[in-house]
Amino acid sequence: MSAPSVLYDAPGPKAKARNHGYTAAFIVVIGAIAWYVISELLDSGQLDWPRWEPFVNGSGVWTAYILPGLQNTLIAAALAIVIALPLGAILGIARLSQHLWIRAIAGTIVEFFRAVPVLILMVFARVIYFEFTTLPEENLALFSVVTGLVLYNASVLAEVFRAGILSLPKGQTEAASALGLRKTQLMTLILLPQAITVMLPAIVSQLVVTLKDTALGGAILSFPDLLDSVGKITANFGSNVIASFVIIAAIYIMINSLLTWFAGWLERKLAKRKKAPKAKPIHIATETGAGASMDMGGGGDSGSD
Amino acid sequence: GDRNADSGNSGNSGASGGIVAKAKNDKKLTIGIKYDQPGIGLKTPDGKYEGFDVDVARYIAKELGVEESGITWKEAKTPERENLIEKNEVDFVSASYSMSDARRKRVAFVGPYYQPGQDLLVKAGRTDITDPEKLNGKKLCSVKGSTSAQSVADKYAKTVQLQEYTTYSECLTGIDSGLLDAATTDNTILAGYAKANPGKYKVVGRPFTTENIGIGLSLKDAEAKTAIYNALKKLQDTGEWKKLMEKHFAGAEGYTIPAAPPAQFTDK
Amino acid sequence: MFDLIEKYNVLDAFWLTIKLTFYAAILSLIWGTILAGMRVSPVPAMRAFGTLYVNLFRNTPLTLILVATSIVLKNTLGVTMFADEQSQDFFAILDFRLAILGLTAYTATFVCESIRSGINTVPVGQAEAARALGLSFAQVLRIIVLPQAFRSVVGPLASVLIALTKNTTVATAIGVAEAAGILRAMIEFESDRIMVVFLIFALGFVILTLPTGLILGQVAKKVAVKR
Amino acid sequence: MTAATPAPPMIRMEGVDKFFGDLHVLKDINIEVPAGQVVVVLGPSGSGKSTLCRAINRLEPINQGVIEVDGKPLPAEGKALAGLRADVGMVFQQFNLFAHKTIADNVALAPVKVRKMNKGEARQHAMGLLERVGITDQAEKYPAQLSGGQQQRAAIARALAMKPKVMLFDEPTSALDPEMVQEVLDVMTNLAKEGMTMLVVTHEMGFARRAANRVVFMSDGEIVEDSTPDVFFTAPKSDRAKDFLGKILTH
Amino acid sequence: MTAATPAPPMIRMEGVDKFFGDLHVLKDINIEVPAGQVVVVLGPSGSGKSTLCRAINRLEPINQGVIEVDGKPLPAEGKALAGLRADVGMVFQQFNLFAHKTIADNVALAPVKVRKMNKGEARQHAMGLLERVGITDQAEKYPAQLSGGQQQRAAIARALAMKPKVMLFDEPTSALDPEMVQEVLDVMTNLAKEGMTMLVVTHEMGFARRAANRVVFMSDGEIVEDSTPDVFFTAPKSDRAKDFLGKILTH
Ligand SMILES: Nc1ncnc2c1ncn2[C@@H]1O[C@H](COP(=O)(O)OP(=O)(O)OP(=O)(O)O)[C@@H](O)[C@H]1O
Ligand SMILES: Nc1ncnc2c1ncn2[C@@H]1O[C@H](COP(=O)(O)OP(=O)(O)OP(=O)(O)O)[C@@H](O)[C@H]1O
Ligand SMILES: [Mg+2]
Ligand SMILES: [Mg+2]
Repeated sequence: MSAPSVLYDAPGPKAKARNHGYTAAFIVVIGAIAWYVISELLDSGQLDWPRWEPFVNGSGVWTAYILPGLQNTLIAAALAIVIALPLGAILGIARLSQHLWIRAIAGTIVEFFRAVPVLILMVFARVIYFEFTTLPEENLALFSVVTGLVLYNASVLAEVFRAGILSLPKGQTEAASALGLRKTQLMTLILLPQAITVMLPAIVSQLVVTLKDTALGGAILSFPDLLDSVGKITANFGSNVIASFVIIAAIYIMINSLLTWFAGWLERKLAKRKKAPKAKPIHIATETGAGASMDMGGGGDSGSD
Repeated sequence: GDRNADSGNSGNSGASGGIVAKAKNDKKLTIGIKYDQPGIGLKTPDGKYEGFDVDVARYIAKELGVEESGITWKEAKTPERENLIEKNEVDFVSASYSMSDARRKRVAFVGPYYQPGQDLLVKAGRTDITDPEKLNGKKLCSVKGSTSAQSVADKYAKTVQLQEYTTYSECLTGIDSGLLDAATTDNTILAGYAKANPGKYKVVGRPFTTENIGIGLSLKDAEAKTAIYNALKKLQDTGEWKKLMEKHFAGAEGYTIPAAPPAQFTDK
Repeated sequence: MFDLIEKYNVLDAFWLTIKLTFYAAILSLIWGTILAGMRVSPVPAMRAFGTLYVNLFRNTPLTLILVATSIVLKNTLGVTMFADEQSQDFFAILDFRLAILGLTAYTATFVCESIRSGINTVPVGQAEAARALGLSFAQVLRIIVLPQAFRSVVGPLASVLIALTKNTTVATAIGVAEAAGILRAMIEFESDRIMVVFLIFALGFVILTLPTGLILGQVAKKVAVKR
Repeated sequence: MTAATPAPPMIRMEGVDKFFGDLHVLKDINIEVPAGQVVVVLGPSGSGKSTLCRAINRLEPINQGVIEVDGKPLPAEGKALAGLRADVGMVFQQFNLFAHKTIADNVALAPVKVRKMNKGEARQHAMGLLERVGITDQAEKYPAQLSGGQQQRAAIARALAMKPKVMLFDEPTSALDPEMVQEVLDVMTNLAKEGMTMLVVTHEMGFARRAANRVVFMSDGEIVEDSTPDVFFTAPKSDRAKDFLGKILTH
Repeated sequence: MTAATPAPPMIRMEGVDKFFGDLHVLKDINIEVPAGQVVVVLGPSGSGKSTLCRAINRLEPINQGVIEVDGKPLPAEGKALAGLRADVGMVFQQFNLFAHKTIADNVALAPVKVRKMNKGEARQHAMGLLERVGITDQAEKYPAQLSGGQQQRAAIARALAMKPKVMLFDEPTSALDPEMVQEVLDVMTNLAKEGMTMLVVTHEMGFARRAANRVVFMSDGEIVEDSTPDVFFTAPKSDRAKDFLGKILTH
């Protein structure tokens, strides 16, 4: 039951046969590349069991290095999002203000922090905390990582909030006004609840971005995050760097895939209830990663014409 | 147990009473060590701490009246050691801490308690690299922020190709595959790796500099300086120093345990 | 401010940032388009590979990808990326190319997803109308679908390009001396003028990214298909 | 124009002008709708019907002229405006039900929040209205789960819940599948029979003939004709109306 | 069923079944449309009208049965299928004009690319067709700049440009404002008069009565009635047809 595709006609018997041919050829090519990589790894001894053994034989790498690192990563990401959300909401609503000067200030802040790389924000947060505060050294890295992430994510979330509110059909505002609801009632009863459900998937996606960005803290600020645990593992088990990277990458991928899946599930679940006539896709420059296209849902048509 | 997790305000005493008083009264100390340097300072997967610097720290603590159970270990990464001391978050640092003039502006040193020299690490069985001059046209690895590799290029081998990494483990993968010919840093660190990976690497054994490694602590705590001086002197005098060196470095291919440095345990 | 820029060769560092961005952008565009082609192809194996690739690389921190190019490709597999092994700059050139490779591997996933969503913005009716007129598969693609898809992809690709520009800073993790690479030295030695240092870097990136956003934003608006 | 009666007309517009930029979309509009009358507004697309309708509860502010509802001039903003809007029910072409609330909540929301009715009472009242429009069984569903016809009937119930003095309809059936048009028109016809004052923009000629007291024909922002349905459909005066009827009635 | 004539029917479907997953949307469809006949397909929403229409040029592949156009079975893919589609014109509810090309280019595109006509000639031909549907002055505009009625007329011109043997219309007027319906129906009526074979899915009863030779009524994927317009509208046989007509004709 193939839904009609914009790219392909419904395949006939020849097309089906051709596709089988391509499948076979492609699998051969991929197989050859995989074989080359694996044999190189074997030759260089990277797949030798002793390099991998510590991860399964209860040597304590998990409890001593990986889990504490993971815990720090999760704490930093969670803190960053929790702080960035209200800031982003304020900035986003400020950008919709009727007063030009409020819009201008909020706009400048948002555009500035979206232009500066997170890494540079983190590095300077650290310098500033060190010079001008009495924060304990061991929290300094965490605070700097979180600060960089908050500044950046608040700006991105501001755009998400703004887009979320703007994506609602104009008819919702009009119907509410026509019933005699006041401006604040309109915002709190009608617009925000709908905007937030529309935005939830985007917010979860942003969490993925944040989680990945914490790794900058490990590489640059000696924040003892998940990625940073590689150094300690390899110091104990010789040069099993590749094994360590593979395990750590797998953890990131698993968590982020789970979050991405959750975002998608949420989106589908909300879409079912909302079944908007036409979703208006909104593109927001995110991350260190990039224009994650966010389907903001919400109707495209405005009730009036 | 992961002591790194508890935030411990144990360090604060430095400003008030000094660490000698603290050790005496509270029976507690917070000490900065390396977590990722085999032979020097290493946090093992079962939560233990080992290495020459760690044992020296234990000895000093004991001399100050603090048992192992009273020690809180803290990771002291290279760029953070001064900060940790200045902010009184550790009582002292024992982490292959070179006593450089730049650092003396911010922290006090007691030492040297050992004097490694810069040396080279190569694949076991390799015979062509016998001293730094042989590195011309070869690929040499060191770790970011250390000046050791640059000095080889400046002084011994003009056409060496330099590569910098974040950790020495990364250098080792390059030596394993043959991409890199050698790694350079203090011979004790190299010996730590050689010993941890028996039969894989060897130290060339021709140190071409002399580093002074000391215990770092607050500039303000004169009493502590003396106490640590006494502890280190006792370490040498009792022959314990030699035992610790052998415990951690004996058997590393190409590395010979040197004599204890001349007893001159306080900074100028 | 200008003395600092001169003393630390800030302009050279930013020039390296620009070069990294430029090469990585071109290569990501190519690789991302190929990936997108796989993800929308009628061949299940290609679709599966494209999906797997995108999910793996998009969910891994860029930092880890870059460090892995250095450790896995260079150190372990001995990949030299056509750099001259005898050259004194061997490692500088190799690391620069590895950074481009890592940035490309990562950024291509976002290019791929942008293109894919661009294709999705073309209503099925456009292709059906073209097929109903008797246009062949290739003609439908070339004359109707892709021209419309590319127009709606300009905006999202601009965001990807901006993100890439900022992401080049992560190359500092493998020792490439782009803008963020000289940061450490400047912070250490100019700690009394720290705000000036910050402004130099912040403004540098604002100058690099803002025009890109504005210009491509205009272009996107201009070529947008009105429906 | 009808002569002034002792009771003020429910809607009165006098010399109303409205511009969108340079576009003059309402030109010197004068109209009165006495209480209990049903007025159907006809006219080609873009003639200003929606704008006229939306001006009455100030969803579109006007540039010139006077609008009065039940004898009181239209307030410009704030509490007073919200109060007036509460008295004027409006039904849109796109239904505009609140997508995140159930049908019953859609209907009960404004009575609670604006009229400060207590929740239980508002709910009971809402169920009564849903029965009146024939969708009691849909009360706990979300708008997206209903057919277009059911949604529009719910939207009418929502407007009625405020006990409005007058109801405005802007093409209430044009977004519906043909089979659902009738069920909505039936609800509207009943409302007309019960004596509700109504201003209805629609293309449903059957409804206009059956239920309207008056037909107003607009073209290019002007009111071109204002007569009874009988007169308008059998003997339109202007060429523009004739042309329009010709187009709309042949099929 | 009409008896077989010496000339093959323009469209022939025999025992056609179509499933969407588990949903049986076309059930044993048998129908023949002789050359020159105009067949109107009626039926409630979801009854399978569009699917029937789209099956004829294989925009929807079928699961079972035979479809022939002008005596030749429908090819499965490739050049042969494209060639057949070039001979079958199709007009969609949503117009589906190529959004990035002007009206004239929309019309001239396929003759150049498929029929290999030279560009100048194709353009001249296109302008002739645009004149025939009454929108010569819109030739250089983009689809989004036109009204719905104009777009649909352009879409008809685009289909005619291929000189098709048969034209399929899938609800060509349901996305239009009421005043524009007529202008499109006029074009279609003229086409019918000129002898084009047409299969038209529509809710416009007026057009069905006026222009159709036959009315086919579908319900739940089946052809329930197949008769002349007169018979169908005055004496529908099945209850389903009666019910449908009841709903659709009251307003
Ligand atoms: N928000 C707006 N901004 C600019 N022009 C507008 C706006 N709303 C309506 N117009 C224009 O004002 C004119 C009148 O529009 P209006 O919607 O009142 O017409 P209408 O009679 O309701 O048409 P329809 O039958 O298509 O609904 C049209 O030319 C329209 O394009
Ligand atoms: N691509 C598809 N995938 C799954 N089901 C489909 C698809 N297209 C149509 N259907 C289903 O097939 C049935 C027949 O659809 P079809 O569009 O042919 O009906 P229709 O008579 O044209 O209705 P309408 O008057 O609403 O256009 C419907 O139940 C519809 O939901
Ligand atoms: Mg209107
Ligand atoms: Mg249909």
